[in-house]
Parts: sequence; structure tokens; C-alpha cells
Amino acid sequence: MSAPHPITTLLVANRGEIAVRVIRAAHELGMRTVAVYSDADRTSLHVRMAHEAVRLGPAAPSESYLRIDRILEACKATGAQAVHPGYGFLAESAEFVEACEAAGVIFVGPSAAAMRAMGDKISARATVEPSGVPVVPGATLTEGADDAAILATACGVGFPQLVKASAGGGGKGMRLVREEGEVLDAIARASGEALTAFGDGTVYLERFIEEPRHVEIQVLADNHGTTVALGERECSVQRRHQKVIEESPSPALTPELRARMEAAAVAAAESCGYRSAGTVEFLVGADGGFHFLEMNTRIQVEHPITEMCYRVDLLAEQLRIAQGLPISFGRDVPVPAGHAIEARICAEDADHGFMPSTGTLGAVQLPGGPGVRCDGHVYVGQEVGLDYDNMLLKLIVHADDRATAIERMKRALWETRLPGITTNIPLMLRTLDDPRFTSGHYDTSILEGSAPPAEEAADLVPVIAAALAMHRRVRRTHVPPASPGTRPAPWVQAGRSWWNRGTWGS
Amino acid sequence: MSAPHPITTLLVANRGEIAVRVIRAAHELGMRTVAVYSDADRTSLHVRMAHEAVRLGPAAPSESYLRIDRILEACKATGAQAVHPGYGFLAESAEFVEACEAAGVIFVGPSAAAMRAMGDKISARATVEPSGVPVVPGATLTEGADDAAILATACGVGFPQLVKASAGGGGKGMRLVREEGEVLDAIARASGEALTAFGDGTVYLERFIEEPRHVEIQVLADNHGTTVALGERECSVQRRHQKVIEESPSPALTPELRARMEAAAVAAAESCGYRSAGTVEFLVGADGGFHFLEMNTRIQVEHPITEMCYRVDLLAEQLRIAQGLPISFGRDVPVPAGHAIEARICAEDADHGFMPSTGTLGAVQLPGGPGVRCDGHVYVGQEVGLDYDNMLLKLIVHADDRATAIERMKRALWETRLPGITTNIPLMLRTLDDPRFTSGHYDTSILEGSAPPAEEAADLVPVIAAALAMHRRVRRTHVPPASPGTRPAPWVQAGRSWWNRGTWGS
Amino acid sequence: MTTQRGTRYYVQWAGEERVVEIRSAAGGLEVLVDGEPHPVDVTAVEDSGLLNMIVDRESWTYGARFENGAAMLSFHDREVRVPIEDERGRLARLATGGAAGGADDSEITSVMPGIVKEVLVAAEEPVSAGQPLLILEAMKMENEIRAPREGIVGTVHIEAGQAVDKGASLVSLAPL
Amino acid sequence: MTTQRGTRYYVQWAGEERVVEIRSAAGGLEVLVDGEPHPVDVTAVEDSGLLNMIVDRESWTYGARFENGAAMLSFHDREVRVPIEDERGRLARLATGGAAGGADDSEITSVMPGIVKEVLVAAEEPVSAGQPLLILEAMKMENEIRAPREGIVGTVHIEAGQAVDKGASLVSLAPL
Repeated sequence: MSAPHPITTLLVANRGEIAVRVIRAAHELGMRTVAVYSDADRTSLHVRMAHEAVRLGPAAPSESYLRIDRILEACKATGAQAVHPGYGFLAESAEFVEACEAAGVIFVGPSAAAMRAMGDKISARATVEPSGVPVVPGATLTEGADDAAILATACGVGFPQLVKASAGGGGKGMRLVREEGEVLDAIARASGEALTAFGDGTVYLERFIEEPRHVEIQVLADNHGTTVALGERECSVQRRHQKVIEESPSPALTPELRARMEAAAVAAAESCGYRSAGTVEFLVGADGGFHFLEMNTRIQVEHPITEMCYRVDLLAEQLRIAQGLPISFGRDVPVPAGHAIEARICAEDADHGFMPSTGTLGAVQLPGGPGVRCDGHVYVGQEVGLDYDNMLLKLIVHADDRATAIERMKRALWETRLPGITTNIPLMLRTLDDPRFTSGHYDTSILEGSAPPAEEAADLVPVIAAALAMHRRVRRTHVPPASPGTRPAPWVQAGRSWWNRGTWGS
Repeated sequence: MSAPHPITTLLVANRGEIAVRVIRAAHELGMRTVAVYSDADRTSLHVRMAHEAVRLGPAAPSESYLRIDRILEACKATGAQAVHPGYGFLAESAEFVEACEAAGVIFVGPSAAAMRAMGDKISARATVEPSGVPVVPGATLTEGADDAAILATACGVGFPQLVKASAGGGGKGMRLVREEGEVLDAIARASGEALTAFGDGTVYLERFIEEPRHVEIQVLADNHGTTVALGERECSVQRRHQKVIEESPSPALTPELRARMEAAAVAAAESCGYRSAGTVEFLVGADGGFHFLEMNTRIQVEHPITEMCYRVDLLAEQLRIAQGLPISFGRDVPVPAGHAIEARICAEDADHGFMPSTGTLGAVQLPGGPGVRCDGHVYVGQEVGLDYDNMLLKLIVHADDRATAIERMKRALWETRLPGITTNIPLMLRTLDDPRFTSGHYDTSILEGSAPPAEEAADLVPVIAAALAMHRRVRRTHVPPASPGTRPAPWVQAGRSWWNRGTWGS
Repeated sequence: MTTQRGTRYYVQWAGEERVVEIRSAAGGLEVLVDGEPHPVDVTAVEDSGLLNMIVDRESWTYGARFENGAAMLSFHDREVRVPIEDERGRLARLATGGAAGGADDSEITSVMPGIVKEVLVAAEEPVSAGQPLLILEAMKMENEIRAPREGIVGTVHIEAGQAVDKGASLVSLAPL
Repeated sequence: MTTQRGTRYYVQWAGEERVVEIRSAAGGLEVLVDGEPHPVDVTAVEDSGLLNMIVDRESWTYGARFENGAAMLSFHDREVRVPIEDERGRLARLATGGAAGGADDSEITSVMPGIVKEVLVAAEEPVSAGQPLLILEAMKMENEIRAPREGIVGTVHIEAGQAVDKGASLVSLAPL
């Protein structure tokens, strides 16, 4: 089937790993690619991988990756018929979608209208609720309602519930109510505080989801009337609302619950006339109830775990859909198999307040072997700075079952070396060994209080390692690797033969 | 199920990528690993990945990786209960298997008896033929047989056939016979030449397989009576009988032919009481007939393409079987899906007589993204010498169909950078674009005469690249990457602003 | 074979001081920790900045840099800070009466440019290892700067609202 | 803006000579090939030995080393040998009457140690590009050493059975 709107040249309006990911998909489809870059990214991998590269401006996003005018000029100069926004930057800018449309450039993603409908939580809730998608129950109580009305409203929302000032924020006037008996008193106090603080005593009641798990459903929708769901991703390992480890399937979902959530996700996507790849996020309570949180109208960072389980290429599907082609598998969604986990490797010191780490990458070593996928933008000599997001690499593993996938991820993390900076790999390894994680019974609080293991006096490895490193530095001895024709420096040779004598008695 | 012969520490009696592969599998199974190394491999990846490392001796294999005594001493010193031989070196040494047995060390592989039975082509043929495995038809004709007997024997072998001296070699006395009418004359001449050359006029008739494809079947056999086949690998892209590109499934096999070849492979394995992973190689003629060639009693270099299609871990299965456990999936072989290709990246200059290339690896860049697997032992700073096999890296890709897999492999090869040495990547890229390969109609001659494309005067890229590189060298200008806080060297800055002016008019 | 006295290093680890002696005897290189010998083979991986040591037959690959009198070692699964000094360094420090772990060791410096949002400690306050000292805003995120070890706050060099460069001294920390 | 004369490079490619002029004018850096300007932005990737150039908006990453008067360039999908000289080199060569492509360009050298198995050409024999000159045994394999371009064999420096080191001169080749 020939594409109604063929794309032969694609501009990638992003940087980092997602720009690399888009370029990979486009090249496999035979497209020519155009990278855009800021001054800070001149030597980046996406610039080197693309066929063409166009400078946008200085490092600041507002002067480069957010410059709609420059991006559309670059499309014109290079003959790119389409632009892929990646995630972040302009990916969820309805204004950008409209500018592309006006310039006659295909935007690889949903329409501006769908983007706006899902753009904020209130309009998204209003859009999906008529389609029967469960939202977190909530209701507004105006000042001066009588006790019976208050109790009826509160019981309608259900318990536990949060009472918060409609006008306010920052926790002012917020109360957690666990049962009906506490309702009247809590609302009276909250309303009073709200009146004092904001001059408006209106309060909003919202069901409080305890020990919430963050589960999202992947959807794909084409221009031929097909919207399908491709299972869930469990994203509950978070730090400051940033996802750190994701997995699929979720250890918390039953097939029945999955089917209901997939149906809700498809309904949510259809409610706004969605096209392309998108993600519907839900909060799942300890009771198994699920509630619509928001819809992400873009490809997600964690899309590879879905790709691994379903053996699909979501970026290729996006590019097919943008050309007016149907989803490659139509409604026959592949049967998922096995278990996938993603770990986001970031340049940060997780053991010292998660300080971002900067430096120049030395001898990068990435993991390989069965079931391991690396989606990154790292390279030897890369300057890791503070201009952009500090995620360097996504490690994704797939295996037959969850236990094997965890072992495989630990193995892959162990193989990864990014010398020159500090990464969160030690935190990742601790988390994968955490009994809450291995049992699957974890929620979004799992990373709180994770601390490095204590120094142990019996462990002489760091002691000897430090002394040898200093000895080498003090002696300024260059220690060459053993290789034919190269004579090892005497002290290495000596150490070796000493050791041989000690061990082998030869 | 707890293992009858648990392995908690595994010694890997090999080097390079297969040692790395074994260590990965062992770590995922929770085993402790012991690497062995020669002096040339002191800084190798397998030494750094393993928990323990024991030196064997100087670079020469006879003084290191072939030293059975040293390897078994290392098992004793480290408490390793088992040894995995990889491929090459001692992998097919029945003597080593017996030495392991005598030392109470589990050899991860078949028995010495099975290895000996399959050890040479004549004994292998004698072993499998009674089980009905088709072998290349052949017969011996002693000197002085009468014409009728000669014709009967020749027609039994079938046409076309090769007539060769039984005693000789090197093509002396060899004749290709295409039809019955040529038989008597050809045999008379061949026998005469053989008599003159070797003093023995006995000739051997063998069916000549035209445009042969080299197809092999993967088998797995455990100690619980289960022997299964896991489809085929097509290995027809060869140079000097070295496989270069392999794929699975073979474009030449029908489901019916595959089923017959799998049954023959299982029969061959059972005929020698085979255990562990093994490979049965067949020659498949242009007529679709297949004939047993040999059995490889070890894991093969190209095993990952089977792993990708079947989603199995053959190394993990080997380690399970060695512990006395059954194959993890028993007789329920997973249903294969999609298409996998492997390319062997070697340090050689394919365009200049395939000279081995030596040097130090600089900024290694390996490919990533969906469906790409890297099984290698490369690292930044690696000295690529002449001591061992020059294969550095296996790139393996998997995709839904063959055409997508080819595009994915081209993309992966394009991403790979191994600066400091010359590799066969350009030859790989040419082969993947060869119409014979893309159509699937290729045989073992496909690489003959592959030449680099001619220089084109219109292509100014090398001209400008050479001038800029020399300009940089002549000026001894250090050109730093653009990064925050680093001021680009003036000429870079100048070039950039000039270019901006030229392109953007700003 | 004559046994020469080797080079000594004084290493702080898990609250204890270890004396490591690296000896180049005629027959080989010896590493002794508090007098106990450990078979060691160490080599650098060219161009990689990494060292590989095989100690007691175990294989360890690590990166090492030196900062404020300590080795910052990065292993596969952990980054550790190991205060270390050689004999000359120790003699020099003892002569000037400096604190263990290097002269500059007491200064907590900023690893990146940012703006101080809040100072959480005051001079002479005792702090435990990992206790937040201040909050630094950088990369649009608030980052807690924590105490690398227990100690007593000496000077607080900065105040809330102040912009700091990478490497700027923030707080000095004396041993308890 | 004054237009200064830039640095000239003489490049042999596809049988033709191209003159590349790299000019540092006041407003920027210009690359002209036979007088035609090409917009270029070039940068080195730190520690990697790689250059990235964006020329006519196309992005190319390559490694470069110089050998016998030629640039050996490795792109993603090809390795090419590009004879090149700068003005000084050209003047020096013309003064001494050397052949194009650099003084040492005529020497075919061994890229690895090995043993000469067979010599396939003799002095004054014309050879075509790619024609085998000799067989060198190394790594237990016989490797054909082929002519990098057409020419006439000058001196044959080696004989069958001889062991050669990496970099040893094997055969000299004069232009046709």
C-alpha cells in the first residue's frame, strides 16, 4: 500500500536519546533524516547519525529547541515533509502543531484539537468522563451548604477523601478524611481556613488513592478508524514524580483488570479523536480500583518496554500513521510475551542528594547479549553538562519471566561503565534487590530513604584499590596493557610473577 | 526443581566474545564466574566481567587456552564445579572432556563418546546413517570393476557426481560427471591418474551438490530423554569457508522441508546419545534435497539468531542441562517469530585481500535501539593484535520480516564505529544491498568478486574531508566541542558563523 | 632475596586506619594490609582511565580520581570516598598540625553552579553523615547538599540567595 | 571585508586533481573546491579521534590518518585513500622532481608482520589496481597484497621465504 502522504525526509525536532530513537526508526523505513541542534549539541550523536543537520541557536531551549520559526525554516531548507517532536520541548505544543499545519508540514502526532482537549487535567477529565472512563471521584462544595447536602456529597465521593480549598494550593486548608463521622468538622475547618487564606470558602472533595500505583496504557490510533491498546506499563518507581524504573506487565494487574483498563484507555483516546501513539495514565489503588489521571499526547520515554513485550516498533507505527497508512497489524494486536524492565541511567549522585553530575565521558562500555537493549545518546568524549535533562541512557531488558528480567537488568547494569561522571546505577542495583521490588509489592514511595550500604571494615577491596591507584599516581608509572610486542612495566610484571608464585607455586 | 548437580561457580575456558556470552548467562543464573586468560588478554572484557580471573600463560594457545592441566588446576583453586568450553580451543576435545571427568569437574557439553562419534566426517556419517539421516550419496569403486558394475554403482550415487581418487587429495584425478554416458570414460581416466599419482586406482564417487546452501539445525538434548530441534540457520554467506552473515529462517526452506530436516537433526543427535546444545549441518541442493554434512558438538558462533527468533537462551539451557535439569520448555519448543540476521564484524581490510587489521580501538560506538543485539568483546583502548581470531563483534538484529531485518542490520552497521582499525563493515553493507541477498537467492559464492564502489568525481565529500583533516593537522589546532563554558576555537566559530550567514541569511 | 621496606599508604576505611605497604622486592610486587600479604595483579586499560586489579584472585575494575585528600573510587555498583595519604603527605600534615584526611578535606564545595535556596545548618552545629546542609537550586531542581560524614560545622561561607560557581566553598566541616 | 588568499590543498580523487582552498576571511571560514564555495562546519569529537563535518548541510563523521602522502579516511561505510599535499609539500616535491601523491607514495609497505610466501610480480612489470603483488603469510592465513592503484613495478624489496616486519617496504610502484 503506497502512503497517501509519503514522507521521504523527516526532521527530528529534538535532541538526546529520543532524537536518536526517531532517527533509527526513520532510517529503517528508508527516510532521509534532518537533525537540528543547539550550540551545546554540535557533536551530539543525533547530529552525527542524521543525514543532514541544521543549527537552531544557543543552548537555551528558548533559543533553540523551542524555536518554532527556526524549525519550520529548517524543514523548508531541507525539503522535510514532516517533523517528529519526540517528547518534551514542543511535543505537546498545540501551537506548534498548528504552525506545522499552516506551513504544510506533517506533524507526527495527534491533532492540535486532541492535544488541547488533553492539555490540562480539568479539560481532559471533562473530555473522557462522558465516555465512561473512571476518573478520581470528586465534587465541589460551595460555602454555606447544609449538613445533609455536605454528607450526601462527601459519601458520593467516597472515603478516604481529601478536602482542599478550590481557590488555593500548597496544602492550605487541606484535610484527609477517613470516614463519614469526620466529614462535617473537617469541611468546616477547611472552608474556614480557605476563606481566611483566599477569601473564598469553596472546597473541593476528592477521593484519596492510598498506596497508589502509577500504571499507564499504551494506545495507537490511525486515520482508518482503528484505536488499539497495547497493555500497560508500571511506573511506580519514582523520585520526585520522575519515573526511574518501569516494567511491563505490571505485577499488580490481573488479566481482567488489564482488559478493563485497556478498554478505558481506548475510550479515552477515542473521546478526543486521538491519532498516533499516546498514553493514558491511571492511578491504581490498593483496592484494585483505577482512575484516569491524564493522557500524554506523545511517545513516552518508557515506550521500549511495550515494544519488547509486544515486538512492535511504536516509532515506525507513528511514522506509518503520519503518512496516512493504517497500523501495520490493524486490530490484531500481537500477543505479548515475557517481561520487560527499563532503567533510566542519569548523570546524578543518588547517594548525595541526587546532585546532577557533570564531566566528560571516558571509556563508555555498554551492555550487550541476549534480551538487552540500549537506547541512549552517550559517546566517548561526550561533555555532560547542565543544559538539558540528565538522562543519558535507557537500559531495557526482556526475559521470559519477571525474575529472570530482574537478574538480566542487574547483569546489564553491572556491565555498564560511564567513567567521568557519577550515575544512579548503584541506586538502581539496590532497588532491584529491594524485597519490595522483587516481590512486586511496591508503590511510588519505594525510593524514599534508600541509602548506600555501610562501609565494612572486613572489605579490603577499596583499601587496596585506593593504595594501588595512589601508588600508580605517585610513581607516575604508565602501566601498559599486556600485549604482544609490548613489554609490561616492571612493576606489573613483578606483581604478576609474584602472584603466580603465590598462587600456582610454579 | 533443585539441580541434581548444582553449579555455583563456573570456569569459562575461553576468551573473546564467547567467554563474555557465557559469563552473561552464568551471572543471570546467579553463578559466580572464573575467567582464565593469557598474557595478551590481561585487560580483556571477560577478565573484567568475571568475579575471579586466573592467568594461564603466554599468548600462544598451546601455552594458555589449550592447557588442560592449568585449566583444571584453576578449577580446583577457585572451587569451580564446572567448566564451559565456549567454541574453538578445547570445545571439541574429547580428551579435555575425559580430563574434566577424571578431575570431578562438570564439562558443559556432550560426553566424550558423543564427541568422538561426531569427531570426523567418516565416523559421523557411519553413526547417523543407520538412523535414516540422509548423507551425501557415495560409493567406492575398486580398480578393475567391470563396466556393468561401474554403471550400476554410478547410477546408485546419482548425477551430477564427482569422481575422485580415494587415496589422494588436491583435485588430482577429480572429474565432474553430469550424466550416465560420461561415466565409463571419466572413471577410466580418473582411476588411471590416481594409479599414476598415488599407486592406487581406487576411486570414490560422490553426488555433487550444485549451488549448495549451507543450512544447519539447532538441537538441544537433556538427560531426561528429551531431544528437540529449534529450526535452522542459513549460513551461505561465506568467505574461505568462514561464515560471515547468517540468518534464520532460511529463505530457501519450506515448512515441510524444515520439518524433515529437524527430524533428521534430532535423529542424528540421538544416534550418538547427544546431550547439551549442538548443531547438525546440512548441504541443501538447488533441487531441495538435503544431506548431512557434520555435527558441531558445541555452541555455535551464530547461536544468537536462533535465540532471537525462538526467544530462548541457549547458554542458560546448556547450563541447566549440565546441572542435570531438564530443558526449561521440555518438548514444547516455543513458536518462532520474525526474522534474525547476524553479521560478524572482523578486524580486516576486506577491500585489500582481507588483510587482518591491527591497532588500538579508540572511541568505540555500538548500535542500539529496537531489535539490535551486540555480542562482542570490544572496549575503548583494546589492542587488536594477531594472536587470536579477528572477530570483534557479532551484530544480531531481529524484526518482523526479512526485509525489515535487512534494513535494521544496515542501520546497525551504519551506527557502529570501531576507530583505530579497519573492519569488514563496508563489505557487509554491500552484501546486504546485493540483489542476490535481498532476493534470498544466494549460495556460498555470493562474496566472490565483491569490490568497493568506484571513486566518483562528483563526490566531493572525501575531497573536502581530506583537506579539512590536513588543515587541522597542519595548523595543529585543537578543535574543542561546543559546550557551555568552552569557547570554540576561532576557526570553528568562524566556519559556523560563515555557514550560518550563507544558509540562514541572519 | 632482600626484603626492602616498601611505600606506605595510610587509608581511612569504615572508621579504621589501614596501613597498606606496597613493596617491590626482587621477586615481585607485594601488597600488605596491616602486615597481611594479598596477591595482587593490577593493570591499566589503555585510554580508558580504568584500572583492573585481581586481588585474592577476585577481578575488580574501577576508576579513581583524587580530591581533597581522598580517592574517589567508582566500582560497578558503588562509588566510595576513601581518605588516603602517603608517607610524605602524612609527615607534612603532622608537621603543620592539620586534620586527618587532607588539608582541604574539611571544605564542602559545590559540584555545580547554582543559587543557594536555603541554609540548613549554622556554625558549631554537629551534623551526622548524610544530613542536609543546604539546598542549592540548579538545573531548575532543588538539590540537597549533604554532609559527606559526621562532623561539626565550622564556617558557613554562603547565605540564602547567593549564586555560587562550581568548586565554590560552601561550608567547612571539622571532625567530631 | 578583505578577501585573503587561503591555504591551498591539492587533492587527487577519481583520477582528477582538485584544488581545495580553506580561507579565513574576516567574517568566517570558507572552503572552495576548484573555486566553488561549500558551506562547511567542522568539529572534533573530544577524545574520540573523530571529526564531524557538516558540508552543504550533510552530516559526515569520519576518522582520518595520514600515510605516505595520502589521507586515509574512514567513513561509516567506506575507507578511502585520498592523496593530498599542501603548498609547501607540493613545492618541495616539484623541486626534487618526485612523483605526485607524496614522496613515499610509491612504496607498498606491509601492514603486519609475516612471511613472504610468493612474489607475483617483477621489476618493470605494469600492474592494474587490485592486482595481487605477493602473498604474505600471517595469522596462519595467506594474504594477498594487492596494488592500491595501477602503475609500473619499480624495485621488489623482498623475496619468497623472507620474514618482514610491520611497515617494511615490499614493492615500489611508479605511476604509469
